[in-house]
Amino acid sequence: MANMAQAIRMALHYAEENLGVTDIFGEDVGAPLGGVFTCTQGLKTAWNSPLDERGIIGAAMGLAMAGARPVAEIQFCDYVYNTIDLLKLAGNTLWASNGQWNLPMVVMTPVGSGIRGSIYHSHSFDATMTHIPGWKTVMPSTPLDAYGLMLSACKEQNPVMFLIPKALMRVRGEELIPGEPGDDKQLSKLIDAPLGDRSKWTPQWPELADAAIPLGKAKVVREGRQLTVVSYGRTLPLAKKAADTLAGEGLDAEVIDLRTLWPYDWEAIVASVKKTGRVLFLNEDTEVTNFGEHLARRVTEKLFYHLLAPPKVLAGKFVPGIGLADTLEAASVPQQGDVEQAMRALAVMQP
Amino acid sequence: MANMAQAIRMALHYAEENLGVTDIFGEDVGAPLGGVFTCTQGLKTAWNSPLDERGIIGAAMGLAMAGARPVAEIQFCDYVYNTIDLLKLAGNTLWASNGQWNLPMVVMTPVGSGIRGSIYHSHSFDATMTHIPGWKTVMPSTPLDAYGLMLSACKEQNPVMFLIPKALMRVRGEELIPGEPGDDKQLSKLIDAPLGDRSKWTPQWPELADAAIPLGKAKVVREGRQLTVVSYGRTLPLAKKAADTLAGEGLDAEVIDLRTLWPYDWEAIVASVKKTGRVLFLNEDTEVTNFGEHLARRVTEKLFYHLLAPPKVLAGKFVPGIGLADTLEAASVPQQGDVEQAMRALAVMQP
Amino acid sequence: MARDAKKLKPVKEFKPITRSDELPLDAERLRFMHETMVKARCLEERLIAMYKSGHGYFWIGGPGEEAFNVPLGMLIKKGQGPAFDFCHFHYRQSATLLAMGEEPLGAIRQMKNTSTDPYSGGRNFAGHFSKKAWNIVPVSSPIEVQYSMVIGTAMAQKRLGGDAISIVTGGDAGTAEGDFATCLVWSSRPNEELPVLIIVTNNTWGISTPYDQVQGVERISDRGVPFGMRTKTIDGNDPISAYLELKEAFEYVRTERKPYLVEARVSRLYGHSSASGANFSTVEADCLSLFEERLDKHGVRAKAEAKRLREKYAEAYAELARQAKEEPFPDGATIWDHVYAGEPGKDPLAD
Amino acid sequence: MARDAKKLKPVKEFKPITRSDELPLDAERLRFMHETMVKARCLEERLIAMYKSGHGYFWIGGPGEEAFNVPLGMLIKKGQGPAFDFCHFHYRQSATLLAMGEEPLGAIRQMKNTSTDPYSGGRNFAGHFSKKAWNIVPVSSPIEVQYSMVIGTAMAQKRLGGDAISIVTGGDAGTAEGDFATCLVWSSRPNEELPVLIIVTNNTWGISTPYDQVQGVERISDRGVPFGMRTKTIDGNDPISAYLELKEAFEYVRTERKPYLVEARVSRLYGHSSASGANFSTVEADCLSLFEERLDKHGVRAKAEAKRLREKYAEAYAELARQAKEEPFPDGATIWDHVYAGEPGKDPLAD
Ligand SMILES: Cc1ncc(C[n+]2csc(CCOP(=O)(O)OP(=O)(O)O)c2C)c(N)n1
Ligand SMILES: Cc1ncc(C[n+]2csc(CCOP(=O)(O)OP(=O)(O)O)c2C)c(N)n1
Ligand SMILES: [Mg+2]
Ligand SMILES: [Mg+2]
Repeated sequence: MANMAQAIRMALHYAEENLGVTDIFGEDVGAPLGGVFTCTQGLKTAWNSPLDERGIIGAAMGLAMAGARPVAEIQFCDYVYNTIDLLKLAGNTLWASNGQWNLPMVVMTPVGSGIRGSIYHSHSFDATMTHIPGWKTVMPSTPLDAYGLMLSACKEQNPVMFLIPKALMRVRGEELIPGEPGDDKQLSKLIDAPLGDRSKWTPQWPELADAAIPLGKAKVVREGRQLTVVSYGRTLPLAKKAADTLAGEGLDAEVIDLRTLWPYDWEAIVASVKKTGRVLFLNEDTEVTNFGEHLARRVTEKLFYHLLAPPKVLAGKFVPGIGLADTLEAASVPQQGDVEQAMRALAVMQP
Repeated sequence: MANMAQAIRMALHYAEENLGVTDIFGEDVGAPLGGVFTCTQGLKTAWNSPLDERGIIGAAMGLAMAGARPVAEIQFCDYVYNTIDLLKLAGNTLWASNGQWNLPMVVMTPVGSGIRGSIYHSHSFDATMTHIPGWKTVMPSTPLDAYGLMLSACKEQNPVMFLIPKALMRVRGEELIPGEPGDDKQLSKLIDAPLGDRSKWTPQWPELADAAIPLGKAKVVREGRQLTVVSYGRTLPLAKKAADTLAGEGLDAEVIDLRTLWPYDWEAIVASVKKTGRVLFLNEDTEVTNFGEHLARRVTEKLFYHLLAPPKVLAGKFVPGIGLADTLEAASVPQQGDVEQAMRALAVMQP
Repeated sequence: MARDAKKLKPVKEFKPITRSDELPLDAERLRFMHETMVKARCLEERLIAMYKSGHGYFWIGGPGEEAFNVPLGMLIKKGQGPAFDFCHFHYRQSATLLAMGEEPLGAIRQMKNTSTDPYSGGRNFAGHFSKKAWNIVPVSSPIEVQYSMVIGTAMAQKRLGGDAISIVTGGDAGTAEGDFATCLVWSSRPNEELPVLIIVTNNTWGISTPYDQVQGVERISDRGVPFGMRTKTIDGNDPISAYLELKEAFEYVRTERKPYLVEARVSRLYGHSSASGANFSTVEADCLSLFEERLDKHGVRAKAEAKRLREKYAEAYAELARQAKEEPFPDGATIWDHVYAGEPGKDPLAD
Repeated sequence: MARDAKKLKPVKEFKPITRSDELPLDAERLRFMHETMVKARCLEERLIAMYKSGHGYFWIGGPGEEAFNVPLGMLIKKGQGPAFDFCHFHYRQSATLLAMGEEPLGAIRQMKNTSTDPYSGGRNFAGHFSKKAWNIVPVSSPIEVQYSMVIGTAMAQKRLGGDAISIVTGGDAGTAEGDFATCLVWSSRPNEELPVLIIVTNNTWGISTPYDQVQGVERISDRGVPFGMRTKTIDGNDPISAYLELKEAFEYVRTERKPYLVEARVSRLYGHSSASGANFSTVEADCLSLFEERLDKHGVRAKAEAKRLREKYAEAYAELARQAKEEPFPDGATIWDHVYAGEPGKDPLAD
């Protein structure tokens, strides 16, 4: 099955052909590299921009204003922070003009830890982004979701921030993308650029289908009765695996993949928490003024008298960076063991 | 008594004379204007920078590295968002260099609503700032606190973000700053620049004293037994007034002025919530991924079984901007009536 | 080998091309120009009067720039979409809109922040135009970001072919922001040059800060030279010169599909904004009076007639202001409208 | 009147001043230069070998730039505080550090992210130096921000007097970021010119993107011309030329206390970083081999001796790498150290 980089590439190909995407651009996004994570290899509208994130976001805004459909990439979300004013502007332009100027644009950027990225290739962006009104923000945890969410992003009339968990970029999916050949090697041969000279290479795209996943819909990845984990991105598979492990200990946990961070699927959270009375919000952004805290606050305010234990937030430590050494990274962002431990602790908590 | 602009000006004068402050700079910070809110009038080290926020923060970082003590102003926090990468860098430089390079620098910037600032002169910055590690962040609600916190900021070895609630800039204090003459008119004559030609004007500084307020210490503004309100900045006086009003209705509320947002006074919050069992976190930043949500989450996690009602967050609506018309502003950020209503609702909440 | 920078021509030395005695434009055009300048002046003076009498919270606008802004508007190809010119303006462009045929009532309504304000529905400050039907993208309060967005609309136009171009305006002080450089870099990429008319209106001030106190570039237009783009500095106080110079620039950009950087020297007749008092400056050249002198001398329009026009429009706009004063403010509940295109407005946290 | 930009001298046309037969530097200096270049090359090759054998996660460095970076280091006045030169480097500067007298072991430890890494304690990537004793400010991963910070250290030096200067280095692609323009604006303020040596090492690549595909400035040094600063483009592959050119530039900045923009043309011998394979490029000029030819021809150092030196350092650094491999990684609990200067490290949310 496709990995997430391939899934995004196929979605963008589909979007170029069928959804009117006109420009896929950013640093090293065009030939020959096709993106530092290969997400844009072989795409006909992909091009290399100057090394200037402000120009990238500004150009995307202008293109959207002129009726084009841009997908702009920030090479790592770690380098998006000199454009927050522009992101805010993109999010308020429709509102400020009282409904005149909507901006159909997608910004995609790899986020999070897990590839030994050290201080500047490990940042999370979900806390900062969910604080910016006017955007929709997604973060898939599987290739198929990445494919489906990217199609929806490219159909949107509003700006969409597409966060790609770096750690999951090379993980193969468990479900086929409609049109994708069953054999991984065959897929690679069709759409992965060769090493060495690529000047004569063109991809052979499979016949892909529209499998758009509506924005705002969570996915219950595992049903359970005793405890809910709400997560997304890199930490989602940790939660799933932990739930499987704890099932062996007699603890039945429900795992929800939020997939869209804003607007998020409140109904799915309510339904689950009403059932379990215990909820863990799990992500890897630093934990002060964190999006999980928003979710925890809302659950606490609205479902207080359904709760058997305080909602718990497990997130990244509030440190200035993720250090390169394994020991440092492991101590900074939730690992498999931390997730299991938090779930166990939450399950047994009693007044 | 001095207003907050005068208090900050006096603190900066004290800091120039006694604490080694070498540079007070930013857009229109020097003569003749002395800042768009007059916070820097007549200061001997104040100078006008180019209109470039990235240069302002970058210069402050460099000055701090070279042993100078800069106080940099961003004219409105609404214009700080193209420098978030630099603020993050300032916050991680000590950590990234494993303890070598600390940055003793202060950035000050007016925040919040209340002066009919429309979309771009009404932003709050507490949510974004408290998510950035390595900084200390303060936000006074009285002139005396502004004076004392600024002195501490100028003594710090670490970067300090000094947020000034615009709405309180011209409100006179109820306490004298040590050295300040008792008479307002006299104070104005001494330190306010005249209208018209200022080229020959120099201020007459009163003999000021060190009244530093330690960072990280909250102030209980009103003691009470039934309900706690934790706030800061523009909304703090609203909470105080609401508590006074509700006292007449038999509701005894405690009001805490956090003053330092990071690192904040956790002990003060714990002590109060243990006593009252009910807490309202009140600020005016937009309410998704909001600092009040962090406080609410921590209280919920740590004091769950002391709580008589869910901690409540009252903050700004999650809209892309604050509209100019009064009706829009009033609907967007907490007003006096909203605070009273939230307090009343919280006080009577029963399982 | 080292090169010392050639001494650049001082800003004040440029030679206006038509201070001579002949008027190289036909009388009809001159009269249209003059009447539009009068309208623009009267409109701004009405807005200032509204501010001073409490009918509006903040004024900012373009009195003093009419001699440049009117010709600019006359040369714009107005309409919607990339086949027409895109206008990325700053907040001093009312005269340009009037020259394009805009009704003055909208500006008056925006000043009064009524719900009828056609640009922002009472949300934004005076002078913050937005008109999708004419490709006038929303004026943003953050300085200079329009220079980053303009590259996007120009890209779409380059790709489309035809003769439509993108125009961006901003002030001298703002050129210190990185976005100005972004515009130069992106509009001059080899083989991807963009049809952008890059305009800087140099009034030698950024609020209270003189240009030459903080910037060492003598001719701002020279910033374009290393990028291989065509550049010039022109007299923005002479509408005839401005018209001819702009015409040449428009024609070049329209046909060559390459950028042109034009610096126009202009006056700032009522200070920066209402924040600095909005009083008439007696030391700056008044382009309107100067033009009226010339028109009178050449028999194109007698002084008495000019005076009559001023009175006529002053009265007409006073009447419009009286009308706007009766109009309603937007309802508080409308803050939720237009957060997202295509979706009904609602508080996402209300449930 | 319109000015078409003068056709700028194409980058490839600059005349190296010392390709001639005489070697205008004394033999001792030439031998020191050569030996330091050898050390630098061997060090980088060792780091690459470590990466390839799994002893480090990421490599980036400066092989190919030794002919420029060694002379640069030789001319720096090293020490702590504003009376000495400040170095704002990017990630290709190992040769400069060696020329300043730095021991190679630190770079090896940083590659292996051991707790003994003197620059970041195992936190940061290879090549991210930081040495307060020599004013080497921490190398930041975000491109170009050093150009904004350098203005601060240079300001402190300007004020102090004396001859110390600030030096900033970065790549060609990075000049598209606004920070490069910020540096030009702030270092050339009238009467406030700063003693900054602004260096761009132009290797004609930004990762996979050719410079001339995305930027239209033929000589990057020309970007300084409108700012009235002294500029030049030099041959960075010839250490003798580089030394003499840099010497002239250093002297100018030291004595005139004004900025100088130097563009140096250099090679990139092992690709961008380990992300692009870190394999030796056979198409780029190798400054070290070229220099060895000349030294041999002039009898300054025989080829055999040069070869012996290469072997000696290759072996010595292999030994250092073996030593570093035995050293411990930092303990996970140390993530809390150095968040704040002068305060013990602890999790602020642990209680
Ligand atoms: C990014 C940003 N920083 C600061 C401000 C505050 N501000 C508004 S106008 C202005 C001065 C602008 O001067 P200039 O660019 O010369 O334009 P002018 O007003 O003179 O036409 C400043 C500093 C702002 N609006 N945006
Ligand atoms: C702000 C920012 N954007 C993107 C990156 C990712 N990145 C790292 S190096 C690089 C290319 C830099 O090219 P150049 O400035 O020419 O320097 P060189 O590596 O060629 O010496 C890029 C895009 C980054 N580190 N920082
Ligand atoms: Mg100006
Ligand atoms: Mg390069």
